[in-house]
Amino acid sequence: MSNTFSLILLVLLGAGFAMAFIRLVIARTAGDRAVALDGATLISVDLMVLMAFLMGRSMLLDVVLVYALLSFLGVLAIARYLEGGL
Amino acid sequence: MNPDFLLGIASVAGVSMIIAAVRAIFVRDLLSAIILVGFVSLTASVLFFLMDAPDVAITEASIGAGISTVIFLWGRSKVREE
Amino acid sequence: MRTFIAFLLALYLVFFAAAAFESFGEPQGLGRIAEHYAAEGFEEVGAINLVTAVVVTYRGLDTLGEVSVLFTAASAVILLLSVFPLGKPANKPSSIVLLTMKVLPGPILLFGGYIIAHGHLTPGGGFPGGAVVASAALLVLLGCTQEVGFAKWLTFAESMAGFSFAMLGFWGLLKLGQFLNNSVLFLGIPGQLLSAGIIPLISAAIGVKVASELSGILVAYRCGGGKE
Amino acid sequence: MSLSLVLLLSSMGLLLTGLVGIMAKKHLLRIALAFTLASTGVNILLVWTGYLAGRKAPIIDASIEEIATVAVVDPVPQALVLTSIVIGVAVSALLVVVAVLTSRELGTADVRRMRNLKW
Repeated sequence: MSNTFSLILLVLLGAGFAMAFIRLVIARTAGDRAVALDGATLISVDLMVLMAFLMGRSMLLDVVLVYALLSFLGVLAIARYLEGGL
Repeated sequence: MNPDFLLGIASVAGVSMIIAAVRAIFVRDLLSAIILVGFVSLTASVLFFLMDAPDVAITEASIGAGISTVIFLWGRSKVREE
Repeated sequence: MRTFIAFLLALYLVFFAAAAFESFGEPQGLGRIAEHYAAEGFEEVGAINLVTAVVVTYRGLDTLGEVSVLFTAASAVILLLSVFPLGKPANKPSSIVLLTMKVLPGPILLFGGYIIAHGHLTPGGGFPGGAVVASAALLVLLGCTQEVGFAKWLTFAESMAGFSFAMLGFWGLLKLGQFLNNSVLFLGIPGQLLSAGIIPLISAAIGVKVASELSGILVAYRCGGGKE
Repeated sequence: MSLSLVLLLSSMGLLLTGLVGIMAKKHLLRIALAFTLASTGVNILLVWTGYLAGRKAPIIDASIEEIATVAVVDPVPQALVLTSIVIGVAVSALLVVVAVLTSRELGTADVRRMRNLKW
Protein backbone atom coordinates (compact mmCIF):
# COMPACT_ATOMS: atom_id res chain seq x y z
CA MET A 1 0.00 0.00 0.00
CA SER A 2 2.84 2.30 0.93
CA ASN A 3 4.62 1.52 -2.33
CA THR A 4 1.64 2.49 -4.49
CA PHE A 5 1.15 5.65 -2.48
CA SER A 6 4.79 6.63 -2.91
CA LEU A 7 4.68 5.86 -6.62
CA ILE A 8 1.65 8.10 -7.17
CA LEU A 9 3.28 10.92 -5.19
CA LEU A 10 6.51 10.50 -7.09
CA VAL A 11 4.82 10.67 -10.49
CA LEU A 12 2.81 13.78 -9.53
CA LEU A 13 5.80 15.61 -8.08
CA GLY A 14 8.00 14.60 -11.01
CA ALA A 15 5.43 15.95 -13.48
CA GLY A 16 5.24 19.25 -11.59
CA PHE A 17 9.01 19.53 -11.41
CA ALA A 18 9.31 18.80 -15.13
CA MET A 19 6.79 21.50 -16.03
CA ALA A 20 8.51 24.12 -13.87
CA PHE A 21 11.84 23.07 -15.34
CA ILE A 22 10.61 23.37 -18.95
CA ARG A 23 9.33 26.86 -18.17
CA LEU A 24 12.70 27.68 -16.64
CA VAL A 25 14.60 26.60 -19.74
CA ILE A 26 12.43 28.14 -22.48
CA ALA A 27 11.32 31.30 -20.66
CA ARG A 28 11.07 34.55 -22.59
CA THR A 29 12.06 37.06 -19.89
CA ALA A 30 14.10 36.88 -16.71
CA GLY A 31 11.01 37.46 -14.54
CA ASP A 32 9.47 34.29 -15.96
CA ARG A 33 12.59 32.42 -14.99
CA ALA A 34 12.48 33.76 -11.44
CA VAL A 35 8.87 32.59 -10.98
CA ALA A 36 9.72 29.18 -12.47
CA LEU A 37 12.69 28.91 -10.09
CA ASP A 38 10.38 29.57 -7.16
CA GLY A 39 7.96 26.87 -8.34
CA ALA A 40 10.74 24.34 -8.85
CA THR A 41 12.05 25.12 -5.36
CA LEU A 42 8.66 24.47 -3.76
CA ILE A 43 8.22 21.18 -5.60
CA SER A 44 11.73 20.03 -4.72
CA VAL A 45 10.99 20.73 -1.05
CA ASP A 46 8.12 18.22 -1.35
CA LEU A 47 10.41 15.83 -3.19
CA MET A 48 12.95 15.98 -0.37
CA VAL A 49 10.24 15.29 2.23
CA LEU A 50 9.22 12.24 0.20
CA MET A 51 12.83 11.10 0.04
CA ALA A 52 13.20 11.43 3.82
CA PHE A 53 10.06 9.29 4.14
CA LEU A 54 11.47 6.66 1.77
CA MET A 55 14.80 6.54 3.60
CA GLY A 56 13.02 6.34 6.95
CA ARG A 57 15.04 9.03 8.77
CA SER A 58 13.08 11.84 10.36
CA MET A 59 16.37 13.55 11.14
CA LEU A 60 16.79 14.50 7.50
CA LEU A 61 13.82 16.87 7.75
CA ASP A 62 16.16 19.55 9.15
CA VAL A 63 17.61 19.96 5.67
CA VAL A 64 14.16 20.51 4.19
CA LEU A 65 13.41 23.10 6.88
CA VAL A 66 16.54 25.07 6.02
CA TYR A 67 15.76 24.89 2.34
CA ALA A 68 12.16 26.01 2.74
CA LEU A 69 13.23 28.92 4.95
CA LEU A 70 16.07 30.16 2.78
CA SER A 71 14.98 29.48 -0.81
CA PHE A 72 12.75 32.54 -0.50
CA LEU A 73 15.85 34.71 -0.25
CA GLY A 74 17.08 34.14 -3.79
CA VAL A 75 13.77 35.17 -5.34
CA LEU A 76 13.63 38.20 -3.02
CA ALA A 77 17.13 39.23 -4.13
CA ILE A 78 16.17 38.91 -7.79
CA ALA A 79 13.08 41.07 -7.15
CA ARG A 80 15.18 43.68 -5.35
CA TYR A 81 17.60 43.68 -8.28
CA LEU A 82 14.80 44.16 -10.79
CA GLU A 83 13.55 47.22 -8.90
CA GLY A 84 17.06 48.64 -9.05
CA GLY A 85 18.22 48.51 -5.47
CA LEU A 86 21.26 46.23 -5.46
CA MET B 1 11.94 1.00 0.61
CA ASN B 2 12.12 0.63 -3.12
CA PRO B 3 15.51 1.66 -4.57
CA ASP B 4 13.95 2.31 -7.98
CA PHE B 5 12.25 5.39 -6.57
CA LEU B 6 15.56 6.89 -5.56
CA LEU B 7 16.95 6.05 -9.01
CA GLY B 8 14.06 7.92 -10.62
CA ILE B 9 14.57 11.00 -8.47
CA ALA B 10 18.31 10.94 -9.18
CA SER B 11 17.71 10.68 -12.93
CA VAL B 12 15.25 13.59 -13.00
CA ALA B 13 17.47 15.79 -10.84
CA GLY B 14 20.70 14.94 -12.69
CA VAL B 15 19.31 15.39 -16.21
CA SER B 16 17.62 18.69 -15.36
CA MET B 17 20.78 19.89 -13.63
CA ILE B 18 22.96 19.26 -16.69
CA ILE B 19 20.43 20.82 -19.11
CA ALA B 20 20.15 23.91 -16.90
CA ALA B 21 23.95 24.18 -16.66
CA VAL B 22 24.38 24.02 -20.44
CA ARG B 23 21.62 26.61 -20.89
CA ALA B 24 23.28 28.83 -18.26
CA ILE B 25 26.52 28.77 -20.22
CA PHE B 26 24.96 29.56 -23.59
CA VAL B 27 22.02 31.85 -22.71
CA ARG B 28 22.37 35.43 -23.94
CA ASP B 29 20.99 37.36 -20.94
CA LEU B 30 23.31 37.41 -17.93
CA LEU B 31 20.47 37.68 -15.38
CA SER B 32 18.94 34.48 -16.78
CA ALA B 33 22.32 32.78 -16.46
CA ILE B 34 22.46 33.76 -12.77
CA ILE B 35 18.96 32.35 -12.14
CA LEU B 36 19.87 29.12 -13.94
CA VAL B 37 23.01 28.74 -11.82
CA GLY B 38 20.76 29.11 -8.76
CA PHE B 39 18.66 26.24 -10.09
CA VAL B 40 21.79 24.11 -10.59
CA SER B 41 22.71 24.74 -6.96
CA LEU B 42 19.20 23.65 -5.91
CA THR B 43 19.38 20.33 -7.76
CA ALA B 44 22.91 19.78 -6.48
CA SER B 45 21.47 20.11 -2.99
CA VAL B 46 18.86 17.45 -3.85
CA LEU B 47 21.65 15.16 -5.10
CA PHE B 48 23.65 15.65 -1.89
CA PHE B 49 20.50 14.77 0.06
CA LEU B 50 20.18 11.64 -2.06
CA MET B 51 23.79 10.64 -1.40
CA ASP B 52 23.13 10.55 2.37
CA ALA B 53 25.09 13.74 3.04
CA PRO B 54 22.63 15.95 4.97
CA ASP B 55 25.31 18.30 6.31
CA VAL B 56 26.57 19.05 2.83
CA ALA B 57 23.00 19.49 1.60
CA ILE B 58 22.29 22.10 4.30
CA THR B 59 25.46 24.00 3.44
CA GLU B 60 24.82 23.94 -0.29
CA ALA B 61 21.21 25.07 0.21
CA SER B 62 22.04 27.97 2.49
CA ILE B 63 24.98 29.15 0.38
CA GLY B 64 23.50 28.61 -3.05
CA ALA B 65 20.04 30.00 -2.34
CA GLY B 66 20.96 33.39 -0.94
CA ILE B 67 24.57 34.43 -0.76
CA SER B 68 25.90 33.20 -4.11
CA THR B 69 22.96 34.64 -6.05
CA VAL B 70 23.33 38.02 -4.34
CA ILE B 71 27.06 38.14 -5.06
CA PHE B 72 26.55 37.60 -8.78
CA LEU B 73 23.58 40.00 -8.95
CA TRP B 74 25.75 42.66 -7.30
CA GLY B 75 28.46 42.06 -9.89
CA ARG B 76 25.91 42.31 -12.70
CA SER B 77 24.68 45.67 -11.44
CA LYS B 78 28.14 47.14 -10.83
CA VAL B 79 30.04 45.93 -13.91
CA ARG B 80 30.55 48.61 -16.56
CA GLU B 81 30.00 47.78 -20.22
CA GLU B 82 29.97 50.05 -23.21
CA MET C 1 34.27 26.51 -33.38
CA ARG C 2 35.95 27.87 -30.25
CA THR C 3 33.32 26.16 -28.14
CA PHE C 4 33.98 22.86 -29.92
CA ILE C 5 37.74 23.05 -29.28
CA ALA C 6 37.07 23.92 -25.64
CA PHE C 7 34.68 20.96 -25.45
CA LEU C 8 37.35 18.59 -26.77
CA LEU C 9 39.93 19.92 -24.30
CA ALA C 10 37.53 19.64 -21.37
CA LEU C 11 36.57 16.13 -22.45
CA TYR C 12 40.26 15.21 -22.39
CA LEU C 13 40.63 16.57 -18.83
CA VAL C 14 37.48 14.85 -17.56
CA PHE C 15 38.60 11.63 -19.21
CA PHE C 16 41.75 11.79 -17.09
CA ALA C 17 39.61 12.14 -13.96
CA ALA C 18 37.41 9.22 -15.04
CA ALA C 19 40.47 7.05 -15.69
CA ALA C 20 41.80 7.86 -12.23
CA PHE C 21 38.50 6.85 -10.66
CA GLU C 22 38.44 3.68 -12.78
CA SER C 23 41.70 2.57 -11.18
CA PHE C 24 40.16 2.93 -7.73
CA GLY C 25 37.37 0.56 -8.61
CA GLU C 26 33.92 0.50 -7.07
CA PRO C 27 34.23 1.01 -3.29
CA GLN C 28 33.10 -2.07 -1.39
CA GLY C 29 33.20 -0.76 2.14
CA LEU C 30 34.61 1.96 4.29
CA GLY C 31 38.28 2.86 4.08
CA ARG C 32 40.65 2.10 6.94
CA ILE C 33 40.44 5.55 8.54
CA ALA C 34 36.70 5.88 8.04
CA GLU C 35 36.20 2.45 9.57
CA HIS C 36 38.02 3.59 12.68
CA TYR C 37 35.89 6.75 12.81
CA ALA C 38 32.66 4.78 12.43
CA ALA C 39 33.59 2.10 14.94
CA GLU C 40 35.33 4.08 17.68
CA GLY C 41 34.05 7.63 17.15
CA PHE C 42 30.94 7.07 19.19
CA GLU C 43 32.90 6.20 22.34
CA GLU C 44 35.97 8.35 21.70
CA VAL C 45 34.21 11.60 20.97
CA GLY C 46 30.66 11.09 22.18
CA ALA C 47 29.07 12.73 19.14
CA ILE C 48 26.21 11.17 17.22
CA ASN C 49 26.89 13.07 14.01
CA LEU C 50 30.09 11.59 12.65
CA VAL C 51 30.64 14.37 10.11
CA THR C 52 30.77 17.02 12.82
CA ALA C 53 33.10 14.79 14.82
CA VAL C 54 35.47 14.50 11.85
CA VAL C 55 35.33 18.23 11.06
CA VAL C 56 35.78 19.46 14.60
CA THR C 57 38.05 17.03 16.41
CA TYR C 58 39.69 14.41 14.21
CA ARG C 59 40.47 16.92 11.45
CA GLY C 60 40.28 20.00 13.64
CA LEU C 61 43.71 21.30 12.69
CA ASP C 62 42.78 21.16 8.99
CA THR C 63 39.60 23.05 9.81
CA LEU C 64 41.66 25.76 11.49
CA GLY C 65 43.68 26.09 8.27
CA GLU C 66 40.56 26.17 6.12
CA VAL C 67 39.03 28.89 8.26
CA SER C 68 42.26 30.86 7.74
CA VAL C 69 41.86 30.46 3.96
CA LEU C 70 38.32 31.81 4.29
CA PHE C 71 39.64 34.72 6.35
CA THR C 72 42.22 35.51 3.65
CA ALA C 73 39.61 35.59 0.88
CA ALA C 74 37.22 37.75 2.93
CA SER C 75 39.92 40.24 3.91
CA ALA C 76 41.05 40.47 0.26
CA VAL C 77 37.49 41.39 -0.76
CA ILE C 78 37.20 43.98 2.02
CA LEU C 79 40.63 45.46 1.23
CA LEU C 80 39.91 45.78 -2.51
CA LEU C 81 36.54 47.39 -1.91
CA SER C 82 37.87 49.88 0.63
CA VAL C 83 40.72 50.96 -1.67
CA PHE C 84 38.46 51.28 -4.75
CA PRO C 85 35.06 52.28 -3.38
CA LEU C 86 31.98 51.90 -5.57
CA GLY C 87 28.73 53.81 -5.18
CA LYS C 88 25.94 52.43 -3.07
CA PRO C 89 22.24 52.44 -3.93
CA ALA C 90 19.91 55.10 -2.60
CA ASN C 91 16.77 53.33 -3.76
CA LYS C 92 14.03 52.78 -1.17
CA PRO C 93 12.91 49.16 -0.95
CA SER C 94 9.33 48.25 -1.80
CA SER C 95 6.89 47.30 0.94
CA ILE C 96 7.30 43.53 0.47
CA VAL C 97 11.07 43.68 1.02
CA LEU C 98 10.61 46.07 3.94
CA LEU C 99 8.08 43.81 5.69
CA THR C 100 10.22 40.69 5.10
CA MET C 101 13.25 42.49 6.43
CA LYS C 102 11.41 43.32 9.64
CA VAL C 103 9.80 39.92 10.24
CA LEU C 104 12.04 37.16 8.92
CA PRO C 105 15.61 37.78 10.27
CA GLY C 106 14.60 36.79 13.81
CA PRO C 107 13.38 33.28 12.95
CA ILE C 108 16.32 32.71 10.58
CA LEU C 109 18.77 33.79 13.28
CA LEU C 110 17.08 31.50 15.82
CA PHE C 111 17.22 28.58 13.40
CA GLY C 112 20.89 29.26 12.68
CA GLY C 113 21.57 29.14 16.40
CA TYR C 114 19.70 25.83 16.62
CA ILE C 115 21.77 24.36 13.80
CA ILE C 116 25.03 25.46 15.44
CA ALA C 117 24.07 24.26 18.93
CA HIS C 118 22.78 20.86 17.77
CA GLY C 119 25.74 20.21 15.49
CA HIS C 120 26.70 17.01 17.28
CA LEU C 121 23.14 15.61 17.34
CA THR C 122 21.48 16.46 14.03
CA PRO C 123 22.78 17.48 10.59
CA GLY C 124 24.51 20.82 10.95
CA GLY C 125 27.43 22.27 12.80
CA GLY C 126 29.59 25.33 12.46
CA PHE C 127 29.78 25.80 8.72
CA PRO C 128 26.08 25.39 7.77
CA GLY C 129 24.92 27.33 10.83
CA GLY C 130 27.29 30.18 10.03
CA ALA C 131 25.95 30.31 6.47
CA VAL C 132 22.35 30.45 7.77
CA VAL C 133 23.19 33.29 10.17
CA ALA C 134 24.92 35.15 7.32
CA SER C 135 21.70 34.73 5.32
CA ALA C 136 19.83 36.61 8.06
CA ALA C 137 22.40 39.41 7.81
CA LEU C 138 21.94 39.36 4.04
CA LEU C 139 18.21 39.85 4.48
CA VAL C 140 18.82 42.92 6.64
CA LEU C 141 21.33 44.29 4.13
CA LEU C 142 18.95 43.80 1.19
CA GLY C 143 16.49 46.28 2.59
CA CYS C 144 18.70 48.96 4.11
CA THR C 145 19.89 52.09 2.35
CA GLN C 146 22.32 53.47 4.95
CA GLU C 147 24.98 52.07 7.27
CA VAL C 148 23.96 49.13 9.41
CA GLY C 149 24.66 48.99 13.12
CA PHE C 150 26.21 45.56 13.42
CA ALA C 151 28.97 46.24 10.87
CA LYS C 152 31.44 47.55 13.39
CA TRP C 153 31.15 44.45 15.61
CA LEU C 154 32.06 41.99 12.85
CA THR C 155 35.84 42.35 13.12
CA PHE C 156 35.73 41.94 16.88
CA ALA C 157 33.49 38.83 16.71
CA GLU C 158 35.64 37.28 13.99
CA SER C 159 38.93 37.72 15.86
CA MET C 160 37.46 36.55 19.17
CA ALA C 161 36.08 33.39 17.52
CA GLY C 162 39.41 32.55 15.90
CA PHE C 163 41.25 33.19 19.17
CA SER C 164 38.92 30.97 21.20
CA PHE C 165 39.18 28.16 18.62
CA ALA C 166 42.97 28.17 18.94
CA MET C 167 42.79 28.45 22.73
CA LEU C 168 40.45 25.45 22.99
CA GLY C 169 42.97 23.51 20.94
CA PHE C 170 45.86 24.53 23.21
CA TRP C 171 43.83 23.60 26.29
CA GLY C 172 43.88 20.00 25.12
CA LEU C 173 47.58 20.30 24.33
CA LEU C 174 48.41 21.51 27.84
CA LYS C 175 46.15 19.17 29.76
CA LEU C 176 46.37 15.90 27.84
CA GLY C 177 49.26 16.44 25.44
CA GLN C 178 47.23 16.45 22.25
CA PHE C 179 46.00 19.40 20.20
CA LEU C 180 42.18 19.63 20.22
CA ASN C 181 41.74 16.64 22.52
CA ASN C 182 38.06 16.21 23.13
CA SER C 183 38.25 14.69 26.61
CA VAL C 184 39.17 17.87 28.47
CA LEU C 185 35.50 18.33 29.25
CA PHE C 186 33.18 15.54 30.35
CA LEU C 187 31.80 13.53 27.46
CA GLY C 188 28.35 13.03 28.92
CA ILE C 189 25.66 10.74 27.57
CA PRO C 190 25.60 10.65 23.75
CA GLY C 191 22.33 12.07 22.49
CA GLN C 192 21.89 14.83 25.02
CA LEU C 193 22.45 18.48 24.27
CA LEU C 194 25.21 18.96 26.84
CA SER C 195 27.49 16.16 25.79
CA ALA C 196 30.40 15.41 23.46
CA GLY C 197 33.03 17.43 25.29
CA ILE C 198 34.18 20.61 23.60
CA ILE C 199 32.47 19.94 20.26
CA PRO C 200 29.60 22.41 20.89
CA LEU C 201 32.08 25.12 21.93
CA ILE C 202 34.22 24.67 18.84
CA SER C 203 31.10 24.53 16.67
CA ALA C 204 30.02 27.86 18.13
CA ALA C 205 33.46 29.35 17.43
CA ILE C 206 33.46 28.12 13.82
CA GLY C 207 29.87 29.32 13.35
CA VAL C 208 30.61 32.84 14.62
CA LYS C 209 33.74 33.03 12.50
CA VAL C 210 32.09 31.87 9.27
CA ALA C 211 29.03 34.08 9.84
CA SER C 212 31.09 37.19 10.52
CA GLU C 213 33.33 36.61 7.53
CA LEU C 214 30.48 36.07 5.07
CA SER C 215 28.57 39.04 6.53
CA GLY C 216 31.76 41.10 6.25
CA ILE C 217 31.92 40.31 2.51
CA LEU C 218 28.26 41.31 2.09
CA VAL C 219 28.65 44.51 4.15
CA ALA C 220 31.66 45.45 2.02
CA TYR C 221 29.54 44.90 -1.10
CA ARG C 222 26.78 47.13 0.21
CA CYS C 223 28.79 49.89 1.85
CA GLY C 224 32.10 49.85 -0.03
CA GLY C 225 34.50 48.42 2.52
CA GLY C 226 33.74 50.89 5.27
CA LYS C 227 36.00 51.44 8.23
CA GLU C 228 37.84 48.23 8.97
CA MET D 1 21.80 2.04 -15.02
CA SER D 2 22.45 1.98 -11.33
CA LEU D 3 22.06 4.84 -8.89
CA SER D 4 25.81 5.20 -8.44
CA LEU D 5 26.39 5.48 -12.20
CA VAL D 6 23.71 8.16 -12.60
CA LEU D 7 25.30 10.25 -9.84
CA LEU D 8 28.79 9.84 -11.34
CA LEU D 9 27.59 10.81 -14.83
CA SER D 10 25.77 13.91 -13.62
CA SER D 11 28.78 15.16 -11.65
CA MET D 12 31.09 14.52 -14.62
CA GLY D 13 28.67 16.35 -16.93
CA LEU D 14 28.52 19.36 -14.63
CA LEU D 15 32.33 19.46 -14.40
CA LEU D 16 32.57 19.23 -18.22
CA THR D 17 30.06 22.06 -18.69
CA GLY D 18 31.90 24.28 -16.23
CA LEU D 19 35.27 23.66 -17.92
CA VAL D 20 33.82 24.43 -21.36
CA GLY D 21 32.38 27.67 -19.99
CA ILE D 22 35.67 28.69 -18.41
CA MET D 23 37.56 28.09 -21.64
CA ALA D 24 35.09 29.33 -24.27
CA LYS D 25 33.37 32.35 -22.72
CA LYS D 26 34.73 35.88 -22.91
CA HIS D 27 32.72 37.90 -20.41
CA LEU D 28 34.42 38.00 -16.99
CA LEU D 29 31.26 37.40 -14.95
CA ARG D 30 30.34 34.45 -17.15
CA ILE D 31 33.75 32.94 -16.45
CA ALA D 32 33.07 33.36 -12.72
CA LEU D 33 29.67 31.65 -13.16
CA ALA D 34 31.27 28.75 -15.02
CA PHE D 35 33.82 28.46 -12.23
CA THR D 36 30.96 28.09 -9.73
CA LEU D 37 29.39 25.36 -11.89
CA ALA D 38 32.68 23.44 -12.14
CA SER D 39 33.29 23.65 -8.39
CA THR D 40 29.77 22.31 -7.71
CA GLY D 41 30.53 19.40 -10.05
CA VAL D 42 33.78 18.66 -8.22
CA ASN D 43 31.94 18.75 -4.88
CA ILE D 44 29.38 16.20 -6.09
CA LEU D 45 32.20 14.01 -7.41
CA LEU D 46 34.01 14.11 -4.06
CA VAL D 47 30.89 13.18 -2.11
CA TRP D 48 30.25 10.38 -4.61
CA THR D 49 33.59 8.75 -3.74
CA GLY D 50 32.28 8.12 -0.23
CA TYR D 51 28.80 6.98 -1.27
CA LEU D 52 27.86 3.36 -0.75
CA ALA D 53 24.45 2.38 -2.11
CA GLY D 54 21.98 1.06 0.43
CA ARG D 55 23.65 2.53 3.48
CA LYS D 56 22.49 5.37 5.69
CA ALA D 57 23.63 8.85 6.59
CA PRO D 58 26.50 8.96 9.12
CA ILE D 59 24.40 9.91 12.13
CA ILE D 60 24.29 7.11 14.65
CA ASP D 61 20.85 7.29 16.26
CA ALA D 62 18.21 4.75 17.14
CA SER D 63 17.28 3.97 13.54
CA ILE D 64 20.60 2.22 12.88
CA GLU D 65 20.29 -1.35 14.14
CA GLU D 66 23.54 -2.95 12.98
CA ILE D 67 27.11 -2.09 13.87
CA ALA D 68 27.94 1.35 12.53
CA THR D 69 30.82 0.08 10.39
CA VAL D 70 28.51 -1.71 7.99
CA ALA D 71 25.56 0.68 8.21
CA VAL D 72 26.78 4.18 7.36
CA VAL D 73 28.44 5.87 4.37
CA ASP D 74 31.93 7.35 4.49
CA PRO D 75 31.96 10.58 6.59
CA VAL D 76 35.41 11.83 5.56
CA PRO D 77 34.64 13.17 2.03
CA GLN D 78 31.53 14.87 3.39
CA ALA D 79 33.61 16.66 6.01
CA LEU D 80 36.02 17.85 3.31
CA VAL D 81 33.27 19.06 0.97
CA LEU D 82 31.55 20.91 3.82
CA THR D 83 34.47 23.33 4.08
CA SER D 84 35.08 23.34 0.34
CA ILE D 85 31.64 24.82 -0.37
CA VAL D 86 32.07 27.72 2.05
CA ILE D 87 35.56 28.48 0.73
CA GLY D 88 34.24 28.25 -2.84
CA VAL D 89 31.69 31.01 -2.28
CA ALA D 90 34.36 33.28 -0.75
CA VAL D 91 36.63 32.66 -3.73
CA SER D 92 33.84 33.42 -6.19
CA ALA D 93 33.12 36.65 -4.28
CA LEU D 94 36.76 37.60 -4.79
CA LEU D 95 36.50 36.72 -8.51
CA VAL D 96 33.43 38.94 -8.91
CA VAL D 97 35.15 41.86 -7.17
CA VAL D 98 38.19 41.52 -9.42
CA ALA D 99 35.96 41.35 -12.50
CA VAL D 100 34.02 44.47 -11.49
CA LEU D 101 37.13 46.50 -10.70
CA THR D 102 38.78 45.41 -13.98
CA SER D 103 35.74 46.47 -15.96
CA ARG D 104 35.72 49.84 -14.20
CA GLU D 105 39.40 50.33 -14.95
CA LEU D 106 39.41 49.28 -18.60
CA GLY D 107 35.89 50.26 -19.59
CA THR D 108 34.83 46.78 -20.69
CA ALA D 109 34.25 43.31 -19.26
CA ASP D 110 34.97 41.51 -22.53
CA VAL D 111 38.31 39.74 -22.65
CA ARG D 112 38.76 40.38 -26.40
CA ARG D 113 38.51 44.14 -26.01
CA MET D 114 41.02 44.58 -23.18
CA ARG D 115 43.83 46.19 -25.15
CA ASN D 116 45.56 47.86 -22.22
CA LEU D 117 46.72 44.57 -20.78
CA LYS D 118 49.77 44.43 -23.08
CA TRP D 119 52.70 46.49 -21.94
